[in-house]
Amino acid sequence: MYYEFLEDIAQTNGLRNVNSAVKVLLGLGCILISVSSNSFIAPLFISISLSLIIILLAKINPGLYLKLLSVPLGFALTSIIVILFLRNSGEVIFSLPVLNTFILTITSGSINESVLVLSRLSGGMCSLYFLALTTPMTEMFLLAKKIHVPDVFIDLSMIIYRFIFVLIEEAGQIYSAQTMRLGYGNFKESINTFGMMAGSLFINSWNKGENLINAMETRCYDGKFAMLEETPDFSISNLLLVIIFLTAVFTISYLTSEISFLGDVLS
Amino acid sequence: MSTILELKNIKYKYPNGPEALKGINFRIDKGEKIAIVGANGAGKSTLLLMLNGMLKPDSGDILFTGEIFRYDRKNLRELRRKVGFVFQNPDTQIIAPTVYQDVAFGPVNLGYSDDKVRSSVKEALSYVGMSGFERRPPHQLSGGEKKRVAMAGILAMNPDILVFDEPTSALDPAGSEDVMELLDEMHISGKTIIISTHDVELAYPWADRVVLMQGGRVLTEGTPDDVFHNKSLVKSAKLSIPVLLELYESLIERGMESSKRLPKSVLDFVHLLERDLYEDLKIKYGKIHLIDADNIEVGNISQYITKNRISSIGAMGSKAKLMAEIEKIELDFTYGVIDKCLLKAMNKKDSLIITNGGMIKRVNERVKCFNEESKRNVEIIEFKKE
Amino acid sequence: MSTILELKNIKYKYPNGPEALKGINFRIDKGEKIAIVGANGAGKSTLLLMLNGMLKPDSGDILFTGEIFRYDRKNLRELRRKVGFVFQNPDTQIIAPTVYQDVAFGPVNLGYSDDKVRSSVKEALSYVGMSGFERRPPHQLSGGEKKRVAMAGILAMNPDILVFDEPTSALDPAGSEDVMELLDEMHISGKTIIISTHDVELAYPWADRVVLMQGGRVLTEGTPDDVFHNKSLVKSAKLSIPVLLELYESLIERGMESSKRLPKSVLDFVHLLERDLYEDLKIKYGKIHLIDADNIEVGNISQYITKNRISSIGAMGSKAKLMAEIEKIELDFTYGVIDKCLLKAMNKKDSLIITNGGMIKRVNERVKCFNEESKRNVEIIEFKKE
Amino acid sequence: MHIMEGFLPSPWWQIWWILALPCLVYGLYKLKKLLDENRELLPLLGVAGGFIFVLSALKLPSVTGSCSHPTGTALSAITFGPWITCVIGFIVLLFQSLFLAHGGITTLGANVMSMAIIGPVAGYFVYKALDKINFNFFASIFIAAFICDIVTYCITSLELALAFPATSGGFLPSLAAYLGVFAVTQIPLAIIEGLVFVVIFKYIIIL
Repeated sequence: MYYEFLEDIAQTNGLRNVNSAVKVLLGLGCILISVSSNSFIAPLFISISLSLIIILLAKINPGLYLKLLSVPLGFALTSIIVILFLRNSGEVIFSLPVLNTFILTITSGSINESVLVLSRLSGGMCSLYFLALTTPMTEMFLLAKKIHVPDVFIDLSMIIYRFIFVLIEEAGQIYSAQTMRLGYGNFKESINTFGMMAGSLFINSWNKGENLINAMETRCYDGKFAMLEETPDFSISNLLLVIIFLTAVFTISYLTSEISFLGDVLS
Repeated sequence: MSTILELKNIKYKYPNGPEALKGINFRIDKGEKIAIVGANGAGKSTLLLMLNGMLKPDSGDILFTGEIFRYDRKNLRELRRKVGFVFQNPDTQIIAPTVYQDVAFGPVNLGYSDDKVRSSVKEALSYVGMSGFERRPPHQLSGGEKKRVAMAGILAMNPDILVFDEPTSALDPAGSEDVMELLDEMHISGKTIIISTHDVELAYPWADRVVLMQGGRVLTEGTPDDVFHNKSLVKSAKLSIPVLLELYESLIERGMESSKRLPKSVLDFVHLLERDLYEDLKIKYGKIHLIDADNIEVGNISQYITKNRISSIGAMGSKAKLMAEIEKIELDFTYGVIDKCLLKAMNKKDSLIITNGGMIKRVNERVKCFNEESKRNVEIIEFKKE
Repeated sequence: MSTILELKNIKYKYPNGPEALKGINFRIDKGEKIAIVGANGAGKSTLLLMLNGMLKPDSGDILFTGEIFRYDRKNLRELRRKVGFVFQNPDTQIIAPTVYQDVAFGPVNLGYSDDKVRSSVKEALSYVGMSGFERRPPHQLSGGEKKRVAMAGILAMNPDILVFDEPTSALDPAGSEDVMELLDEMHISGKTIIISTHDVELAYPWADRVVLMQGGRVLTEGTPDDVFHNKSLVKSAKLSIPVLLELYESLIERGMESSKRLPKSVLDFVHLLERDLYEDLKIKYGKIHLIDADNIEVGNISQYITKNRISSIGAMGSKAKLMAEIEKIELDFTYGVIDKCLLKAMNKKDSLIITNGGMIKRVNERVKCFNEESKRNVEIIEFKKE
Repeated sequence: MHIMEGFLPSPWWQIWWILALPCLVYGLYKLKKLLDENRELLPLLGVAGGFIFVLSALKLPSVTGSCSHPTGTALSAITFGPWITCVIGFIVLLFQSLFLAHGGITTLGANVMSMAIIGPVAGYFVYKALDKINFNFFASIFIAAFICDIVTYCITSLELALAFPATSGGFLPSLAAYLGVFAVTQIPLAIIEGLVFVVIFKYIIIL
């Protein structure tokens, strides 16, 4: 149970010092183009180019990145089955009678749509990974402040952020201690052991909350939180590059909007 | 001595972290007292977590009773039963709602019968001197008490090897002494003990073998004398030299004659200075009285003390201390008892040690050894039932 | 010396808890270094929490700059600005997601202007040697680094009194030394420092005044010599005697002549033994060179070292250490520097101390005092720009 | 059960965002009012949020491939009420998508609706109702947590089915299909969570 958060990787990535607004623009831009694309080509292009950026420029370990790409796989495969069998149009490619009551069919239309949804998912996830792996949350708080997200939301997020890491470490230690004493043996014990860990963590959290009140009071808390200083290295050329890239992707998406995987036009 | 656990060229890197172990070779023999010393971040805790399979090395082999260890469920259970691990912070280890339930956690998971669970818990709690605390919630205990409960939780599983990560951290002097004495007791009863610490004052007099770590590597290992005598290595491990050793070396530098054995305690030091400086002094020494707590009835100790005009009293072990408490005897020494009594003897004063079991033998051995080395003759008088 | 804070017959009981303070009288003068020592549960932390109004006494008065303190919002803010409190565990103190934001927390809430916030944070971080860590999240820092950030967070508010609860707990020797040296630096720059600790080895040589607590009461207070000399009181506070003092007393008991000043360091001890034993030795001493880091250009130190055949080098203060790092000079001493150089001088070896500001004066004073007491003549050579 | 980034097409992701936003805004308004009265609640809520994140990030025993689960938000709903939970849940889900790649940005609206609003609210009301009729405490806890999970899973299926209705028969067959394929993991998960929840409360109450 040693947790690896993308945030920790982001803190040391190769694009750490690029202005965060530019990175967020690229990430969100790609997500939006990807999700509104009518063809699988633009999302696929986004997947490939952002993956290259993540590996080559942000210098994320390729093995680790591959592992990350498998995270959404379970969800993607189960959800795509429904589309594959229920969104039928065009010619039938495969059919399977079930218990003589109904027939499961896959058609060219459903394959086209499945491929499109999968490619959007892939484009979307790669963009999300780009955001998560290159732009630490600590920098995003400043961005949120700049676009006037309400203070109470940012302040609360910052405290939550801080305590996620304090508590996850504690949870890891409790889990180790339980494992060493052979907890999590059978199902019943597992439930019990896990519940005890969660309960203990809850009580510890409560105590930490009360300590935090004290810590803030000793430092004259008056309802204000400091924000991080701006990164000095905002560069126009980076911004221009991102705008050019997004325009190119958008153009690809527009030009290829009629193309589908098996060549049929979607009905 | 047979080797129980052996690490061969172990390497380990935390995911997305630095390389924590860079090729460790390390061996644990039965019955040893090993201190792994190093600064924070030297890799001590990572090494300890290898010993009971909580971390799996990236490369290298772990040999458990001579065979290469395989990380399957059955083997892991076996290893964890044999190698007990006491965490630095008891708060993450003892989380059950009551002391009893916490100590019973391991035995229940081992599948012991109800009777055996009950007896294991009882025995473990009495061992650490926490009988009577069964129904208390752990969060109401003091830091030292929590540490003892954590130890009981591991002892109840009856492991052969006990691993302690920073056993005295956050404890005050009295608490630390209690814990260190418990470690000694466990050692005497046949357990192999491994501690990790950055407290050199603690490791120096305690350990049989010291392993000095720095940056994921073992810099050197050997007897405490050998390791701490190598000043530049200790310094490169970002540790300090034990203060008595520092004083000794300053004196050597100033021309004092060096001695075979380095001074580990105030007694050693006094003895060293005397050898050097007061060589011709002839003094009559005090005696050390020794009472076996298993062999005397409650009530008779005070009587013995009055009769024999004893000036200082020390007790070793939970049973002896308990008896002293019952008889309302105020104890002068509860830690480093033998050495302190020897010091008293050199000052012509009689003292009494109350203890039991294997520690009786230990007192005799220590005094004999002291007499031989210093060519003195401090006498032990063992209490005999009439 | 003017009294800043005074506690008069303070009593306090935790809700549903035991009585933690049973009538405390206690006074803090400007510029003091006070160590509150006691076992766990003696009431040290509770007492500290009184000092900046985190707890309100059940009875008794707190006098702040001579007036009885009133617990209203405005006064509390003022008190907390003046009395900075550094928690034992930095994880409970660090609030914000980055080092910069955390250190800026106090200044922002004090309503400083943006510029002033920026400069306070910058200064505080450079003071504790954590410049360059501004954008790092606290959970990626080591224990020692977190401790420094916690200290910077308080320093940025520029308090007059700094209160540290167990400043070195869980730190390894190097980390502890760094922290203790920071405390000394703060003290020299005019702050009043109060620490609580159960580490007698730490408190004994460091403090101007020691307050011994036990069971919610002050057992005694006074100079470290007075307090720790009273063995039975220290014992009843469940603390141990510093090891050098213990050795000293064992030797006194054996007939060594007692000295005016108790030995606090290895140097003191060597000096004491020599006075007693090697009185007629006539030795030529080594010299101590002294470089003011504010007064030398980078690059010139190495040159000076080669020219003057210096055998050991020590640095005091962050600036001096930084300069040594830039010039890649390996430092032999980073803590207890003056004493260690004196020890070298007694062994006929020349050493160099690099430091700056008020600590220059301190070196001169300490050496002068040493020369007077020991009737020796260790010479200081101050570097002068040509 | 999170919907991954890119899975929901237009206009559905926008619709769920539009539905979630007013809840968030109202939650923030309530929160601000609460904090104006008592500022000390902010640190407590912050730590509670950290706890909820951590609880949902821990892998439940015996369930392979399960990612996050909504137990934490149900706990929050019972402790702080549904509106505050909506804000905390929103932040936690945002962090989950960025720290663990569970969920996404465009799908955040849909995930917030199912996991931070409707699920917890259902759990909350079930708990309140059972509490009112003095039902056995631990049984109520189990049922509330179970319902919270099941409702979350139903809403997620509903969101997916609305976005991808079957060509023949429309919405209902699709809903049935989604409920079907996710039942394999989600129903055992709901039972386990109910049990874990009971243990947690037993633990908290004993202490």
